[in-house]
Amino acid sequence: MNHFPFDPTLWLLVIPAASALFLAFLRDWRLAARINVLACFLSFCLSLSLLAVPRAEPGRYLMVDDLNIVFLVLNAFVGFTTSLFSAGYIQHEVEIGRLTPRLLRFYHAMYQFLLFGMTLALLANNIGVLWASVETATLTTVLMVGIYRTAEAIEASWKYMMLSSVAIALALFGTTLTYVAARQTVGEGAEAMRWSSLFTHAATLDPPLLSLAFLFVLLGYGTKVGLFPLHAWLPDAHAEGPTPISAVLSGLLLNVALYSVIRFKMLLAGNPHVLSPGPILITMGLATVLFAAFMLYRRRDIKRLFGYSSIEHMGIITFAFGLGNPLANFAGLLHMALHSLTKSGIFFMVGHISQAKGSQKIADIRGLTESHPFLGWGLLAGTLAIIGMPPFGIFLSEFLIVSSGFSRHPWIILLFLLGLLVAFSGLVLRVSGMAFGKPTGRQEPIHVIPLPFLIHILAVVTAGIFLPHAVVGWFRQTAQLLR
Amino acid sequence: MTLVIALGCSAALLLLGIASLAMRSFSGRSTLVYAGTFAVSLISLASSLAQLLFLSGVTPAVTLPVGLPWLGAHFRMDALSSLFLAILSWGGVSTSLFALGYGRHEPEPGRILPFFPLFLTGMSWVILADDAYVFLFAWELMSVTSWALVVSHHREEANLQAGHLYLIMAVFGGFTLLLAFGLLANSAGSYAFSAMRSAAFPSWTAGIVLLLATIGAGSKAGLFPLHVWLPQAHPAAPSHVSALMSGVMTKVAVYGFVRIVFDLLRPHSWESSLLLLFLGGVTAVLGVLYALMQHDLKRLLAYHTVENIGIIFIGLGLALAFATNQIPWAAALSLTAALFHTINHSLFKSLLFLGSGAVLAATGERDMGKMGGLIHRMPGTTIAFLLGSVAISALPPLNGFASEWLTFQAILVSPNLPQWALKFLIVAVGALLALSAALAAACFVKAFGMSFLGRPRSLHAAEAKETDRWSLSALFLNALLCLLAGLFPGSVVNALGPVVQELVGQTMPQQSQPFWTPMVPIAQHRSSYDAFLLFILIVLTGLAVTGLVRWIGFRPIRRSAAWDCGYPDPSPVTQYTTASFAQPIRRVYASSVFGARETVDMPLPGEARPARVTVKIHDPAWQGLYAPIIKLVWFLADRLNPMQFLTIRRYLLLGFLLLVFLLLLLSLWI
Amino acid sequence: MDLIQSSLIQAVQMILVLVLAPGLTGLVRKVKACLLGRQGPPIVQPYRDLLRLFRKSPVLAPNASWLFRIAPYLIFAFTWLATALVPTFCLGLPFGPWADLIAIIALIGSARFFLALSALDVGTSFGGIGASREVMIASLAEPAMLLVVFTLALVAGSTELSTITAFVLSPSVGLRVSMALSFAALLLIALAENSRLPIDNPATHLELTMVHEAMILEHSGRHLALLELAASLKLLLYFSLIGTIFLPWGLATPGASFSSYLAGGLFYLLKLATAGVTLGIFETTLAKMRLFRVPDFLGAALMLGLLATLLRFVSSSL
Amino acid sequence: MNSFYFDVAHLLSGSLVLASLMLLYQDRVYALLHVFTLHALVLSLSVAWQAFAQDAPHLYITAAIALVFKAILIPVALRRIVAQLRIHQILETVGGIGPTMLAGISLVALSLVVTLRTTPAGDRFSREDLAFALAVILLGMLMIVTRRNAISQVIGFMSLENGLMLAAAGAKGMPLVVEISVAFAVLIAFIVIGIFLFRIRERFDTVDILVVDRFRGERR
Repeated sequence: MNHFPFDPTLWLLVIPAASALFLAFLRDWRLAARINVLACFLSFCLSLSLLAVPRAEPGRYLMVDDLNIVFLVLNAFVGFTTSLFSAGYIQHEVEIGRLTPRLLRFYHAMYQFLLFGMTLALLANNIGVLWASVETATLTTVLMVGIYRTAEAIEASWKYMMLSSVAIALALFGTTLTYVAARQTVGEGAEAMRWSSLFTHAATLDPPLLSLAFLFVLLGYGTKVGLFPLHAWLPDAHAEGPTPISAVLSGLLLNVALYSVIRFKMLLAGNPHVLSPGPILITMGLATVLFAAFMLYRRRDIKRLFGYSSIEHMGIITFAFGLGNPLANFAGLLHMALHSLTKSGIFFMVGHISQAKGSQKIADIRGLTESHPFLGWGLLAGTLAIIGMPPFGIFLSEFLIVSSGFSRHPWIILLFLLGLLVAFSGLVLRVSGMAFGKPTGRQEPIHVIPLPFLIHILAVVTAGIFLPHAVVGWFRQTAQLLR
Repeated sequence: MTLVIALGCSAALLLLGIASLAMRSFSGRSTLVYAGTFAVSLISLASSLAQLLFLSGVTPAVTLPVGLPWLGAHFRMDALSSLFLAILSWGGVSTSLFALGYGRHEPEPGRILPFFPLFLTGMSWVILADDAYVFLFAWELMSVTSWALVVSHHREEANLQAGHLYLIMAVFGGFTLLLAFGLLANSAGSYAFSAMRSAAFPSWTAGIVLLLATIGAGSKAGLFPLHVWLPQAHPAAPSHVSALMSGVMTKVAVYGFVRIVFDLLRPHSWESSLLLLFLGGVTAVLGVLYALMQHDLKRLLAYHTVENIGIIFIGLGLALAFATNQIPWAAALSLTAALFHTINHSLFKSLLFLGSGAVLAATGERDMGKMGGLIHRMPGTTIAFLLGSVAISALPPLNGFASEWLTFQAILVSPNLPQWALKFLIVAVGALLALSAALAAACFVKAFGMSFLGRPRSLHAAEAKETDRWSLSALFLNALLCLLAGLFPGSVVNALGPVVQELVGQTMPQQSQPFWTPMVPIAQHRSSYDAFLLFILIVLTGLAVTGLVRWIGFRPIRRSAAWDCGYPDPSPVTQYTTASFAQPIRRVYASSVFGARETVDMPLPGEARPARVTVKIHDPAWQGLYAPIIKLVWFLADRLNPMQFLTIRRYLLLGFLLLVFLLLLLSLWI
Repeated sequence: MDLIQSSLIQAVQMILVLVLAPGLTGLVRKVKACLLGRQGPPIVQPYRDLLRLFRKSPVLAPNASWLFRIAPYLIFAFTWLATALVPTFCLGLPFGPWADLIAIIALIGSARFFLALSALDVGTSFGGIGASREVMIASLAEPAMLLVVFTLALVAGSTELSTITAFVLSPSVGLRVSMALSFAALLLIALAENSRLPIDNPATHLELTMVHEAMILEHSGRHLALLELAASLKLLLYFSLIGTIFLPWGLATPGASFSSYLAGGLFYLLKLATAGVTLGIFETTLAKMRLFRVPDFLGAALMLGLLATLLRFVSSSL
Repeated sequence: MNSFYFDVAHLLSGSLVLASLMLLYQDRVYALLHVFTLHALVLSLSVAWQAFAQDAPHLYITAAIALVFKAILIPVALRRIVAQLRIHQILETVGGIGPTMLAGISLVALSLVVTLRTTPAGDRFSREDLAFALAVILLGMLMIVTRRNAISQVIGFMSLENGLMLAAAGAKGMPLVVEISVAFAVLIAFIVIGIFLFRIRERFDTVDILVVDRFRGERR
């Protein structure tokens, strides 16, 4: 393992961990918010440097390869923008007294710790480490969701905790099985848990055991992805936690969980004798899309509404990877990136809206484009983006998924489109009700930080109109990797 | 070159739209935006006409490094594109000219100005696109921007509902087109249209693609039963936007259909034409019947769009039938008729919608039951609207008749078709077409008579003011074009030559100049029509008779109370209203088609309350198709909703069951 | 020479129809009167009426617009032009190629359009009644008429009247069932279009029954004269249409001798006379039907037309 | 690795499955706690045996954790909770003991089928272990989903997790086992404290039912 002036991967972990430790003891929450932003910015720069620095060999516990690098950058980026948003958000929360400085100390520390967990999960070169870090991140969010201490919040985080701890167990069993499957060919010890070596020996792993392992992994991590019927924690966690956390949940944690599933799928793809994960993924994805689509109609809470929309999109991505043709894989990866950008952007808007209206009940929100033009049009733009309207990038990914899949699985694609249409209708129904009409409720303007949202939406628009060749190249070879 | 100019124009419109966002505070931005749109559309009109008339030999194509990665954005401007771009640009010119005056009445211009140019941009990209991604991208862009315009008057709940329905239908159509392109691209191996053109498709693919294209384009154009959104959405928008949507956007949908079916697909099986002919005929008749039942002027016009789309699709169906039977000259005739009607409809429908906008601005009324007598208050608007009504009623010597006449001629060559099904169906369709033409005349007697003639039915109508000169000039420009296209159909047919040539490989016989010689679609002895000389003769006769009367002995006109069989009625309320005018036709047709029911509430002698007639009309498409779907969706939503409220144990149970199920699968699989 | 001759013929035809039209109306009235045992007005009575009306000064309602005033001229022009395009006593009219049968029907349609509008202009309830009923009837009559045209066009392979007539004259054509059917349809349509019994009674002013009369109720003086003249021209048009399509015998062919033209003219007068008498007899024998039985009446015409068109295929396939 | 080692391991893990079935059979709180103590004891024994057999000393730590934490601390804590919250002695089950037992047995069968047929090539040692571990896990889940009572659900979860430990210990040479066992100890502590903090009476469902009535996030 040859040496470089400095190893960004390590620092990527050190910075959030250290700042988490530091913030845990910092009393002044204003300063804490600033430091939080600063730390996120630093890790963002580091993640960018990953692209520049020539890539190291996979280490014993950490590695950087084609698949995770973009998620690392995305992770750091969204983490950064969200920290910007959260700085403004918590200020308002403190002013109205929903959060106390003591809680904020906890909040900021946990925020960094969460980022640490997710970064570790992405960097991990060891399925054990992956498991541990994903669970860490999950439990952190469990604590964050309950931060408001309201009955709803506690109930939501309790539900989250119970479901995810069972999922943790399943994921661990899957991990163990994978180890056992690999042990004979790869050899005992950490070697048999290392992605790099697992992939090189993928073809020789014990097929039936690997299939069994995949089932458990799918259920374990699938719970965190929010696949139907394991989704139950997701909407409440989104609805009851602080909005920055909802943004991070939808934007990053779901991606991280999905990333782990994809890793294991790649492992299966490398082995000709295992059961093919495609049909299972297609079925679960389809079920998820259809279910979430219909759940959108009866929603009364704006954040829960978009929580369900996240579920729907996770379904879409799973579906795409299930289809498994190169175009669909490409589209799936693209969709992951764009969804996390768009959805977190939407949550920025939603956070401000619920603060401006003093409520996150859809019924209390009306005529935003008139009372708060930026928020209203922003919400509208985000919604149009998330339902795959041009000029936003998600249009591209859905275009590719559908058009590439139709000739091979016509009926499945028809069902899929049905789900998309129903979801579309439900979302537009609710959002146009909020954005238009005669304004009701509070109408005095509030202090908004437009920058994070604008960056996100701009990035999404660019993706729809013009994908840089570097990105395309990366996505394509990763799609090849996925097969 | 022309393509570059056209793209430049679309880009300029794009910038204009974005710029209007920047100038939130600037007071004159409305004028600026519309003037800019006017100028840019004029340029793109010039370029497209130049391409169509003079440069039809060469088809410029451009590939930009944007759009679908590894493919790029392909743009191409063949005769078909340039024709529709010309239609679009003319729409842009006239509507923006109209809006220069009309825009002042807009309460919230900020909700319209950014989207108006963008809407035009989207449509022009649809027309210029040469690969599937750009096409669909522009298609959806068109939908979104027009949706934003539909909900621009967002305080009315009805507009929001109309917009919601519209957006869903638009996306539905977009999805079907997406599937169609998916199939095409799968067979052709690329999303580029050039590859699809050269590819050969298996017959089942062709059939499905054609079906999908019909649904997709039809839902945008307003084919029955996919039309339901149209009469709600078009009137909801500001009138110049309604004009664009009805006059131009539906044509863009027609373009999409023609592009996919006649250019990319080129099907070989005649069965598909059955569907088109049937849908076209039904749409034409039902559209006009719906229109006859309306009281709202703009909604009436919108339903009339449905009718005309039906007529256009009849022409397309004929063209398909002939083309698939290798009778290219007849196919050329039908296609020419369809395209000619497309042009005509875009002209007079824009004219009529703009006219309704002028009336709306002057009276604040859309309900014809509150208009009347406007001929005295708004003479200019009246003349233009009258010309438009004559044109859309397919009466000589205006343009509507010319294209319908050509369609009839195409129908009359159906005996050359080998298939019996087609022979019979086409005759039936011809009857439907004739019926719709007659009903259209009735409908516009109603529309014009109720709103412009008679005595004012409301104070607003009585105090209406003539519109500003911008709007009037837009109206008269369209009216003039209607007249010219009607008087010299031969020239239009010649201009359509290259388009038809590249689509069905043959053109109608070259119409001989000079312009006063009759239009001969097939052969002199078979049929011919000369609008110009008829027009001249009518004028001359009129003058001659006037002269004759003076010679016999001229007496000045006297004014006195109306005779009315000796019962001159004091109040304008006793005039015929829209409902009463439509009553005979309603009793004849609608009672069966729409299940129209009249209930008369006649007070006993001595009672003070007024007598009233209430008419209930059911929309078969809505009742039969949409209402059940909506009910089903909400039913499922309600059934699934409890999933939000389960206990943790139940959620875990679900996961557990899934696990056991998967394990069972595995144990079976091993 | 040829041009001069043909244009001369055209001029003669136009004058002829104009001159004959009121006479035809007078004839019908006379026949009906005689059959009812009255003496009835002389056949020339319509001419006198027209002349008087032309001399009278029109009285307009206060709110009558310019449309109301120019409509009569337009209507007359459309009708006269349409009539001038139908061969009466000879074929090969120079105006022939200007408008085929479809266009002629459309010209009549234009006339009707403006008539209905002018009826609505003053804003009286009778005008409304007339206009709404007229368009309802037309909405049934026009398709039926077009179906008849389809049949003819499919039989003769043309919508050009002169071609159709030439075809019917040609020995090749035998008795065609579809022709018979469309003949029957055309008769029904003619009755409806000219607002004769049993559809409408030209002689009545009973509010509930009148259609055409209700529309021209507000017109007076020269306007009324023009409308009356247009009405009788329309009647003439339908008669000569029937004559030239279904009984084309005696029609002079272009470039024929003067005598044959004369013969053609005489034949034409004969046809008109018979038609007029038949119509008179017909009208005296039956009563007016309720307005909402008109659809059945015209529906029959429509069915006949459709049947004729379909049968045409069968017969051709046999 | 001679067969004696294997037989003992086999015996121990088999008895763990038996213990799980016994857990399913219980309908009294304290009896349940006793049986769970047994369960944990068996686990720690078998982990220790594995440590001895594979001579992997770190596994002794895991065994110790199992012994101290699960067999002693947790049961004590739970007893106190039961006492403090005055939870009923009778456990309510969904759909009776009998059907549950049947389901449990069929689950054991399923897990045997899956695992034994999955690993024809794998060495007997881990194969048997996996089969039993899977059985224990499934039984644990079954217990969670068929018991309304908070305590029994926690115990179900812990038995599930014992199964994981069994598998991990059985997977020869698997790293991080200790860390994982620690992590789980923490997690369970969380849950137990959670139960204690939120004063959850009687059954988990009560939380939810309260919540359905007042605050299940979104009102119906």
